[in-house]
Formats: sequence, structure tokens, C-alpha cells
Amino acid sequence: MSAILELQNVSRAFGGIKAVNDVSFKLQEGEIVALIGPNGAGKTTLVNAITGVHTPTAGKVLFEGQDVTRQKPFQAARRGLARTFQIVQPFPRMTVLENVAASALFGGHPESVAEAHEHAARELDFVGLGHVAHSPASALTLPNRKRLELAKSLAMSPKVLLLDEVNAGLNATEIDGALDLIRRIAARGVSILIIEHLMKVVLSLSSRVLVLHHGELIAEGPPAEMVHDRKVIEAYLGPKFAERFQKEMAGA
Amino acid sequence: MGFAQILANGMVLGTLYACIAIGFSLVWGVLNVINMLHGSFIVLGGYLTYFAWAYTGISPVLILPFVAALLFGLGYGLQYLFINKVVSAPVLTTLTLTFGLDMILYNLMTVFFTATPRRVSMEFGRLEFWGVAMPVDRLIGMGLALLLTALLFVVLKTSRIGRAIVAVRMDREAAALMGIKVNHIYAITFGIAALMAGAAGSVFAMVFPVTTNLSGVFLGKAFVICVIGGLGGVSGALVGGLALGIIESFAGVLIGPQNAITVGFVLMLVLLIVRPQGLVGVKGYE
Amino acid sequence: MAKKSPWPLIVMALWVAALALTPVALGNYEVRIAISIAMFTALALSWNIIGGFTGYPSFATAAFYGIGCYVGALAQRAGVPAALAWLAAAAFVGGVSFLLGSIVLRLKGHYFAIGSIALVDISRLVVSSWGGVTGGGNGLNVPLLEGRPPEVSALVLHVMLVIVVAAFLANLLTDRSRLGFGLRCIEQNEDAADMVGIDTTRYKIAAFVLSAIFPGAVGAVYASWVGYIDPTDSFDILTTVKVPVMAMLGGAGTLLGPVVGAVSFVLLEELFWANFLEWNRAIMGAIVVALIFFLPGGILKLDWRAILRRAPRGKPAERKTG
Amino acid sequence: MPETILEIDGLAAGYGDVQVLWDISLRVEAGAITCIVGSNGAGKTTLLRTISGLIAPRAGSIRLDGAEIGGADPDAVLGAGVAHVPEGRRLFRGLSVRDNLMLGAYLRRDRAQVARDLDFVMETFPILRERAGQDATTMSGGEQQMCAIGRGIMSAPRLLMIDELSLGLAPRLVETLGEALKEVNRTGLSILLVEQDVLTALDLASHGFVIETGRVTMTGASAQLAGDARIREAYMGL
Amino acid sequence: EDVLKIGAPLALTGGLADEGHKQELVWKMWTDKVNAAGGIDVGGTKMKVEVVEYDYQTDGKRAGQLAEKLINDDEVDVLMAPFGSGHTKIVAAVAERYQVPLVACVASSTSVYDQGFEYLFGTLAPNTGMTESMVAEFKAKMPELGTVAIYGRDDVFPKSMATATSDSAKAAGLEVVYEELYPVGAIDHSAALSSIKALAPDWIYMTGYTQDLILGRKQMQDLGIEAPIITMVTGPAYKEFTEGLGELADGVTSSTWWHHATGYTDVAGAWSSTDAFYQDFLEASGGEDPDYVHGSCAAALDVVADAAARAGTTEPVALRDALAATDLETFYGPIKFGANGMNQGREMPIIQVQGEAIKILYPENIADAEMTFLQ
Ligand SMILES: Nc1ncnc2c1ncn2[C@@H]1O[C@H](COP(=O)(O)OP(=O)(O)OP(=O)(O)O)[C@@H](O)[C@H]1O
Ligand SMILES: Nc1ncnc2c1ncn2[C@@H]1O[C@H](COP(=O)(O)OP(=O)(O)OP(=O)(O)O)[C@@H](O)[C@H]1O
Ligand SMILES: [Mg+2]
Ligand SMILES: [Mg+2]
Repeated sequence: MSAILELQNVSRAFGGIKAVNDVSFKLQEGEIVALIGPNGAGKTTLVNAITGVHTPTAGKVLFEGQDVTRQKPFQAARRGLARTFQIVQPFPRMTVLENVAASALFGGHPESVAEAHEHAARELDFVGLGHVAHSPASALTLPNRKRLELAKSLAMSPKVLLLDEVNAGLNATEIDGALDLIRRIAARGVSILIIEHLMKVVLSLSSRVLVLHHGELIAEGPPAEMVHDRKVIEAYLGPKFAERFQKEMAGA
Repeated sequence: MGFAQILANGMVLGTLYACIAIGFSLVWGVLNVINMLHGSFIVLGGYLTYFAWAYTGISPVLILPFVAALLFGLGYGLQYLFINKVVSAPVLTTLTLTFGLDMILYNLMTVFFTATPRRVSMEFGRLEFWGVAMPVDRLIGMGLALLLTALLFVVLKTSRIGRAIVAVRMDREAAALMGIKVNHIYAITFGIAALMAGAAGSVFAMVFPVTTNLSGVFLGKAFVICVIGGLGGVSGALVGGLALGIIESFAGVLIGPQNAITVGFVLMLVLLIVRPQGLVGVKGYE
Repeated sequence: MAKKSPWPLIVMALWVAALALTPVALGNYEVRIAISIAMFTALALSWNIIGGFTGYPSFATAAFYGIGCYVGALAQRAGVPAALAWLAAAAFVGGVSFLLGSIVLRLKGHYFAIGSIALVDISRLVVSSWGGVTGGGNGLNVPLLEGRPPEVSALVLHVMLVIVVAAFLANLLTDRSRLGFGLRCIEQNEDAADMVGIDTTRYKIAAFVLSAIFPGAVGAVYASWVGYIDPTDSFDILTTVKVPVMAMLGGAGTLLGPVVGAVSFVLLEELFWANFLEWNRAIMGAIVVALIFFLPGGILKLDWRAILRRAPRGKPAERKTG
Repeated sequence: MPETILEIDGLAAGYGDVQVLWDISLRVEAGAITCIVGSNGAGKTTLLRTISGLIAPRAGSIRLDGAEIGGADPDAVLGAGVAHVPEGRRLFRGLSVRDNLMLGAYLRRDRAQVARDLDFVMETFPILRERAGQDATTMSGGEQQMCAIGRGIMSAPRLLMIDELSLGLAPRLVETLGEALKEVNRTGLSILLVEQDVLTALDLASHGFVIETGRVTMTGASAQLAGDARIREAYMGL
Repeated sequence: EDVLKIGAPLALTGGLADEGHKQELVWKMWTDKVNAAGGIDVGGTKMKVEVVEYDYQTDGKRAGQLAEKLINDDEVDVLMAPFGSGHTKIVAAVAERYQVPLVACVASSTSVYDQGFEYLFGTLAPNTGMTESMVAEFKAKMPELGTVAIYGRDDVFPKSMATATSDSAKAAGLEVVYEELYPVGAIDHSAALSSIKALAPDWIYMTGYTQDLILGRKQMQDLGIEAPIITMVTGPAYKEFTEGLGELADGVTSSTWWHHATGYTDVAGAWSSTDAFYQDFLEASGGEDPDYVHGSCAAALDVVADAAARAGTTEPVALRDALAATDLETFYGPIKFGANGMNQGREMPIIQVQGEAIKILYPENIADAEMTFLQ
């Protein structure tokens, strides 16, 4: 199985601060990888660097083997390299359906406006927003906005999906629903890089966890190991939660 | 001709320009409103000063504070009654609103003042030093302009109002949660802007003839200055004003008055592109 | 996406036909009013593409219009037949707007507004400083159109109407094509638009150019009609602000909004100017103010589509529907 | 029985034509940490916004130590002693951490005491002293959350309301913040907490309310709530 | 209908409002005067005269629109042009198209008249005439006059004056050491004047709108710029200029097309002598002196009346031909239109502010003072 997305020594600095520093990893086709790390570690910046929002100051981004380091966001989207926003960004005064149709039309493969709407409708049903298809995006509740974000990125029929804290602000039960959705997305053969502070998500979804700290990868491995990793506990989990999660893993 | 003389001309003109632009910059920066009324405020200040002087004979320097106070009231009122209602609307809406208000004010002024040029004619003569000739009235104007600017600077930097203004600019709702009366602060800000415009008008009337037709010109200058200097209230306007004054002064001599103004505009456009925050403006005001 | 009703088309067709008939039905003065209605309708429709659909508060209309005036005038003085001169003007302005657009469209919000206003002033200053070619402050005499007054006005009116129709079609196609869809996305959230794969730069420039060529043509036609143009009248800041106001008055971002807006505005202006000499400017101002407060979405606000498309004011969620 | 600091009765509120809160009644115990839990869109934020005067209530009363504050302007509410740390921090861009904190004390005249409080905040959150000069909004999420809480404390409230304490924060930071809050609470400051992570919430608070679609559906001591089957099922995914 | 209808678009509001009101005033004076005398005799019938006027708000588009309204709705027999060469051009285009005679009383730039328009006539004489006589006169009064600096507003009238002066000066062997225009938006003249100061010319010639001239003169003073001759066209012709400047105005020269001190007697038209007009005007204006705008416009109406009388009809084409054949002595001076429709061969006064008063230096026959020099 081959790497669909590969980062080679990617760095991104803002003036003084190196938000991302010499990060390298491979995302294999069809796998779900989690990216965790303290606030300000550089996770969002990394996503921005991959999708061309902020071009890396050093290093290479390879998508399906080809160099896309200097691409523009819209190009990334068209290639099938979709992402969601940590701060959800819908088109507020369009209906939910139009929002998704936009992605289908421009990010997906060129189709007519009409087709785009049909495609959008399908994706909405898939994420379970069919019932609110015609209400303005601004009227959605937070979890539904997150689902909308997912639908939008799915409508671009992506190969890789970068999820930046799509579950933040959901409570444990709501998360269960979200997990199921993400699994179904993965089942469609989409490779996923998921950023999350909710360990429940990380632990139950990912086959592999990357830990970012001060812009650098400090650890990498299966979830079960990570919750015991001293560095990770020190930098990220903290003793109390580490204990809680270790229990959960043991329980599961 | 003397380099010093050109520079001097430019600097004097520049300070007056700064005085013209400050209020505009403040409203733009804080309320995020492009105030099309600004030019007319200045003209109004000029006319009021002229008539007060013409009928009472009191020195315009003494009249200035009253004119300023009057315009503060006007500005506060307009903001509180009209602009506040749409202050968070997109630029097109607010700009159009202030334009409509300006049409009214302008019409009132043409009816009551006519377009006849008015000038407070007090001959102060001039000073000469190192071959540089400086009209005294301009020096006075410059002095007043600087004084006002400094005053405003201190107020904004040190006073609670100053801090409140900054907070409101950044995030209305969060500011409200700090116990700041947002609408009041907006109105105050607009009032201060009008006040500065009125004062600028007074100063202007001591040096130049004012006519209603100038309001458009003043507005244009304010645009240019704000963009060149940047929206940071006082410092931006000061730098922008001086820059423009000096540039126009040199351009006028080197490539002829014909193109002097064009140079200013072109510079502005260039800055808009390469440095939207202006020469000294703080990033994030955009 | 709103459903495509045929009504805008029908209404528009009837309206244009009505205007086209004024020369046979009414006197020259009314025809002249019809002409200025047509002129401003064309301008407002053009503005609608950049200002309405794309949500970029452009005040560059007068720049395009003015450049159009001069290109048309100069071409005609150089012996180019009127019709060709008009097309040339449109084409030239299109090119200019492409260049200018790729510069000023990097700006957003207030900065774009200022930038676009600056375009008007700069073009005016350039035209007046460039006396050798443009006659500077002296202005330019343009060869008068041949024919008796009624014929000339009728001709001008019909040409203006052709431009109106063209501009309207441009709006229609934009509205119903992926271009329009993309522009509306940009209007609502440019970053997100970028994210869903819209080449925002290209789309914005396209919109800017579309909103420029028709004013260019209008200017050229106007020039050969009045027979004399000068910088101050051609690059008039009042024109540049009036046009967006008209579009908003009718309903920016809608198809018929600019049309309705232009008509009502011009007629109102006629009315007040005829009856309140001294105060007409103040009255227009009052109307503008009232418009902002009482018709924020424009006259066509009641059109339910406008509810989804109009510029955001106050809490968006207060307009929850569905 | 312990005295209450905040009393809400029959409160209704909403946005435009959407009513969000229906007949909310609850008591917040003085000197304690109380938490509000509830699924998304339940109306928790709306409740806090109504208390702090950002939204006018449509019915009902809000009393602080018996004095009516319902419908008062935000500055009046804050003056009365209720501070609100909004969802998503809302720090002031372009202002230093210190200035942000000082804005919390905007309404206060007692300079000396303000200075002492500033010191206290920086003791509680040492990172803030470290970054005092930095533009607050360039700090990481967690640091911003501390700054926001500090800003709340700076207005010397008697009741501190915090919306979404742990939203988007690394677990370790949540822990630290929790400790810090307990710290602050020991100084006698009552705290009203809105929190999605029910475990964390109930662990911090002594008392809790559950809000569902704009109505209070459950209330009780944390331990008791934590044990409740419905809560475990609805909010802990257990 | 036995009324001679005269249409007049006026700038009663906006930038040129003051000028518009001047025209309005004389329109009224003239109609009252003529109608009081029973009107004019056109082909045997006594016709009253009526001026139909509208405000065009100093907006060129509107001026044209109004001209059309006057022709179509009010069916005027003849049009009077508004103030200024620019707006005259716009109205002229309309008049030409409708073939309605248009008399311009405040447009002096030849560029207005050289479009081959058949129906356009102007009572002001070409600027060139003005500048040549001025250069000649000054050279005569000041033989050592060698250098001149020319500074003008980039606007139809001032620009053409500047160019004309520069040509006449060169032709007369003067050296033009500075020749620049300032754009319409200019509010300060330090730069230009500082350059001029460095050149120390014998003669400073500035032309522009009154407010610019007031400021220009003052800034010369402020910057210590002195020259034997300072000419500001057409500043001294306006009372706003002398009022705005006070003693600073003293010594400033200008040329003008007419001055009320010009004593033409027993002439045709509504007023039998310049003085008669002057007296009436003082009354009508409440004691203010008339300037050339008043004079020229009143005379323009005399021309119309005269033409109508000779044509014996108000039919436009006949009226036009009659106008073309005009050869009239008015209180304002002789009026005779050249091929391009412009008033020919008048000797235009050169005036100078001396103390409070406006004195005439030229032509000799009406001169009432000796030229004084500023240095
Ligand atoms: N546009 C920017 N300009 C300057 N600094 C930035 C910018 N964006 C991010 N940073 C800095 O880069 C660092 C990493 O930020 P980033 O948002 O990637 O962190 P994160 O891992 O996503 O944190 P969180 O988990 O809270 O979202 C932070 O210190 C932040 O201040
Ligand atoms: N500005 C607004 N305009 C209209 N409706 C709103 C607005 N803000 C929130 N709502 C609606 O009010 C309801 C309650 O929202 P609120 O934010 O109070 O819920 P919450 O309990 O805070 O949820 P969360 O856990 O996401 O913060 C939701 O249905 C939401 O859609
Ligand atoms: Mg992040
Ligand atoms: Mg909330």
C-alpha cells in the first residue's frame, strides 16, 4: 500500500516563531491517522501548509507522489485534498444545500450546476443533514455545522480528508454519532488525517497517532502506546487524564 | 529654488493635512465606517469660524474651541441617531448612508453660506530664517494643528475612553462584556472626529479661503492621507499628512503643479497594494 | 440555489420595449429622460455584477464611464465611425479594467472601496494632465451625430437600450452560471470560497471586467450625443456613488433590482429637481438615508430570493427561514 | 441552607423569531462552583448571554443577591458583580495580554486593588506574566483561555460565568485550568461553569444543572448527577 | 402669441451659483425694463419679452437636458447660454441640433466657437484680443519689461487665457520664464509660487477662479514674492476679489471685457448709456457694482431684441440670420459678430485696483488713471 500524502521536512515560520518545524510523515491510502499536540503546537498550521493556505517555508508536500508544495488552496481542493476548518466557515446566507453544491461544483469534478445540486443532496443525506437542506446555513446548531463542513469536503469527492477539530464542542454522546460518520467516510476509501483534543475520538478511530509539540513531531505510534508514552503525558495529556484514558483503553 | 523652502512649505501644508485627516482616520479605524461627511464637517468648521470672526471680530484662535465643541455635538448626534443603527453593516451601506447625510449637509451649507469663498483675513506677515520665508498665519495654523494632534494622541493613549475605543474597535460584544457602553463610545468617537474636523476647518479658514466646493477636495485628501499613513488614528494621520504635504510640495516644483496631486493618488494606490496597513498603521485594522 | 423563474425575463422585455417606444409616443424631453433612465439602468446593471453578486463595494463606475467617454470621443475625432468608436471604447475599457482589476481586487472591504474611488480620481487627473491628447481641462469637442434632433435622440436611446439588454443578459448569464454561483460564494466568505476550489482571483477579475465594459460603451455613446466632454463631468464622483445607490434602492444582487432602482431614482430626481430647485440635493440625500433604514434590501426585498441574498445586516440568524 | 447568589425564575429568551430559552428557573449557590451541562444548541450560551445583559429576556426575572438585574445593560450587570467569559475567548486583537486584563477592570476606580488583582491573576496563571507584553491573540488556545478567565477575574466579580471552559484545549491544560479555577474559587468567588466534557464539569463543580432544548430538566449535587443513568447515557456516552 | 420667449439654463446652485445669480439678476432687470417700455416691435406687433430659466445646478449633463426642455416644452425662440465656456459648449451642441439661436454672454474661449456651429453667437471677444492689447500696453508703460511668469487653472477659460498670454508675450519678445497650470483640485500654491519667486520675473500673470486668485495673491505676499506687475485675470473684475483681499488687492491688474466706468453714451438697446445701466443696476442690486458678466449678459439680450426687430419675426432661421448681421452700439460697447459668431474688434479695458477703486488704464479714450507699479 502506497503513501497518498507525504510530508518531507516541512517547516512553516511566522516571523520569529517556527510554528511547524521539519515535520515528515506519510499518510497511507485508506488509513486514519490522528494528529495531537498541545495548543499552539502547530497542528492547524500544518494543515494550512498542506492545503496551500500558508506555503511551507521549507520542505516538500507530496500528494499521490507529485510535488504540490506551492499549490493554491483551490488547487488542493480540486486535486482531492480536502480539509475542514477548526473555526467552521459556511456560506452563511446560502441554504445548506447550496453550501454543499458549491463544493461539488468547484471542488469536485466539473459538472453542471444542476448535477452539483443532486450530488450535494446525496452527500447531505449521507451525513444526515437531509432534513435541513433548505434552511440557511447560519441557522444550524454547532454539531450540524460540523456535519455541514464534512458534507462540503465530501462533495469534492476527496481522496484525502484533513479534519481539524471537527468534534470540538460536542459532548460524549454527540461524539459517538460523529465517530460513526467518520468511520463511514473512511469506508468510502478516503484517507483521513484527524486533529482532535478529544482523546475519545483519537483513541477509538486512529490506527496511528502523531504527536506534535512546539512544531516538531515528538512521538508516533498506535494509540495504546501513546497514552503510556512519558513524553506525550508530559507535553500533552497530563497525569490525571493519562490515567483516565489508560483505563478506558484497558476497558475497551 | 531652495530645498529648505520647499521642505518647509511641504511640512506646513503637511501638518494641516494631518489635521484634516485625523478625524476621518479615527472613524474609519474604530467604527469601520468611511465617513463621507468628513469634508463637509471641515468646511462647516471653516464657515462657522469665518462668520463668527466677521461678526464679532474675536480672534479665530479663540473661536476655534467653540466651533470644535459645536461639531462634537453634531457628530455625536448624527452617530447616535443614524450611523449607530447600521454601524456593523458592510461598507457599502455605511458609506452610502454617510453620503446621503452629506448631501443634506452640503445642500444646507450652499443655501445658507452660498459658494462664495470666505477667508479670515488677518495679515500677520511672515518670518524669514535662513532664506526660508514662512507666513506667520501658517505657522500659527501649524502650531494649532500640532497642538490638537498631540492632545488627541494623549487622550487616546492614556484615558479610559481611549482604551475603551480600542476595545470596541476590536470586538463590540466582548467590549460590552467589559462594561463598556458601546454605542456611547461609538458616538464619542464620531464626535471627536467631527470635533477635529471642525477645528481643522477653523485652522484652515485662517490660512485658505474656504468654499463649500472644497468639501470634496478635503475628503479626497483624507482618503489619500489615511491610506498613506495608515489607520492608527493620530500617528498614521500625522505621518500620512506630512508625507503627502512634502511629496506634493516637491512634485509641484520638480514636475509641475499640474501633476503634483496625481502623484499623491498614485502613491496611495501603490501603498494600498504593497502595504495596506500604511506607513505606520497597525496591522489588523484592515 | 433559488429556482429559476421566467419573470425577470418577461418583465425586462416589456420594460425595454416600453422605453424603446417613447420616441413615437412622447416628446423629445421625455425621450431625453428615457435616455438617462437607460444610461443609468445599464450602469447599475453593470455595477450589480461586481457590487451585487460579488459583494465588492466598487465605486469605479465613473472611471470606466469616463474613460469610455474619452476613448469614444478620441476615436471619432480620429475619423472612426461612431458605431465602431463605441465598440472600441467598450473593448478598451474592458482591457483597462482587466489590468486595474488585477491590482485593486487584491484589496478587500473598505480598502477596495477606497481603491476603486481612487481609480476615478486618478483617471480624471491623468486625463486632465495629458492635455496634448485629451485637451486637458479644455475638454473635447465630439463630432455631432448626423440627423434632426428627434432622430438623433431616438438613435441614442435605442443604442443605450441595446447596451442595457447586453448588460442585463450579462447579469442573467452570470446569475445562472457557475460564475455567478462562484461570485456569490466569494460574496459570502472569500476564504471558504477559495477552500471549495473557486479560483477567486480569476472570478473576481471576470466580474470586474464585466462590470466595466458596458459603462465604457455608455460613456462613448454619451460623448457623441452631447458633443462635448470634459474631465470633471466625465469622471464625476456623484455618478460613481449614485449608481450603487440605485442598485441598492432596487435590490443589489438581484436581476431586476438595478433596473427598478435606476428607474425610480432617475424619476425621483426629475421630480424633486423640477419642484424643489434649492433643496433637491438635500431631498435626494434624505431619500438615500431613508433607503438605508427602511429598504435595506431594496424595493425588491419582498422577493423571497432577496432574503437569502441581500447584504448581511444585523444578526444573520434573525432571518432564519425554512 | 447555603445562601444563593443568583436566582433565576421563569426566564425566557431568544433571537428574533426564535425562542431559545423556555421558563428557566435555577439557583446558584454563593461561594460554590456550579455547572450547567446540556447538548449542543440547548441554550447554555444563550442563558449566559441573557444573564450578562447581551440579550434582553422576554419573560422572567434574574436576581443577584435579591436585586433584579434582568434586562439591565451589560455594564450594569458587570457593575453589579457578574462577569462573563464568553465562548471562544474573544480577546482583543492588537492589545497586549496586560491591556486585555486591564480592560477587565474598565469599570473599576480602585487603582490599588486593581493592581493587586492583576498580581493575583498573574500568580494564578504564571504564563500570563511571562507573556504580559505579547499580542494576546497570537497565544495558543489554552493560553488565550487563561487570559480570558483572568480578564473576567479582573472585574472583581462576585459571580464568574465561564462558557465552554475546555473547548479545544489540550487535556493537560484542562487539568491545569481546573486546578486554577478551584484556586480562585477558594477566594470566595462563585463560579458558574458551562462545560461540554461532563466528567470534567461534574468533577469541578459541587452542583449541576442540565439544560435540554431551553429547559432545565435536571438539577442536583454533582456526585448524584454523575451517578444518574440518564446523564451517563445522554452525555457521557457510557 | 406675441411674446418673445428667451430660454436660459442657469447655475443657481452648486459651484457656479454666484455667477448664475448674476445672470438671473440682469435677465430680470432687462425684461422689466423692456416690458415697461411696452416691449419690442417685431414686424409691426409689439411683443413682450419673457425669460424662461431653470437651475442646472452647475451640472453639465443637466444644462444640456434643460436646453432641450426649453426648446421642446417651453418652445423658446432663442437661448441664452449659461456661465462659462464648458457648459456653453454643451448647450451649444443642443441648440445647433435644433437650429435654435444661442447667444453666449460669458464664454470667451475660441474653442467654443471654432466648431463651425451656425447658431452660436457670443458677446465676449476672443481672449487673444485681450492678451495682445495687454502685453502691448504694459510694454509701453514699462519699456524694460522682459520676463513674465504665467500660472493658470487647468480649466477652459483660464487655460486659454494662459496660453493666449504666453503666445502674445512671446510674440512681443518677452521671455516666458514660467508657464504652468494647476489642476482643479489644488488648494495650495506654495510650490508654484516658490518656483516663481526664484525666477524673479518682471510680470506675474495668474489666471483662475476668484478663490484661487485671492489665495494666490496672499501667498505671494506671504512668501515675499514681488514683481512690478501682478495681473490676476479676472480677479479685480469681481467684488469678491477686492473684498477678500483688502489692501492686498491694491495694484493688481486685469483685463476685462467691460467695466461700468466705460462711458458709452446715446446707444441702442434697453439702456441709452453705460451710466443709465449703472444707475439701474445700483438700484436693482442694492448698491453693488456690476461686473462684466452683468454687462455682457444685459447687452446680449439687447442684441436678441435688436435681431428680432430687424428680422420682423421670431422664426429661428430668420432670427439667426438677423443675429449674424448684427452691428450694434450698446451701453456695453460695439457688438458685431465675426464668421465664427464671436464679437469682433472691441477694445477691452485693462483695469487696476488702486486703493478702494477699480481704475481703467486702457483704452485711452476711457482711461481714468495712470498705471501704478508694485515695485
Ligand atoms: N497567521 C499567523 N501569524 C502568526 N502566528 C501564527 C499564525 N498562525 C498561527 N500562528 C502561531 O503558530 C503557532 C501554532 O498555531 P496553531 O494554530 O497551528 O496551533 P494548533 O496546534 O492548531 O493549536 P490549537 O490546538 O489550539 O488549535 C501558535 O503559536 C500561533 O500563535
Ligand atoms: N445569534 C443567533 N441567532 C439566532 N439563533 C441563534 C443565535 N445563536 C444561537 N442561536 C440558536 O439558539 C439555540 C441555542 O444556542 P446556544 O449557543 O445557546 O446553545 P449552547 O447550549 O450554547 O450550544 P453549544 O454547546 O453549541 O454552545 C441554537 O438552536 C442556536 O441555533
Ligand atoms: Mg488548531
Ligand atoms: Mg454555547
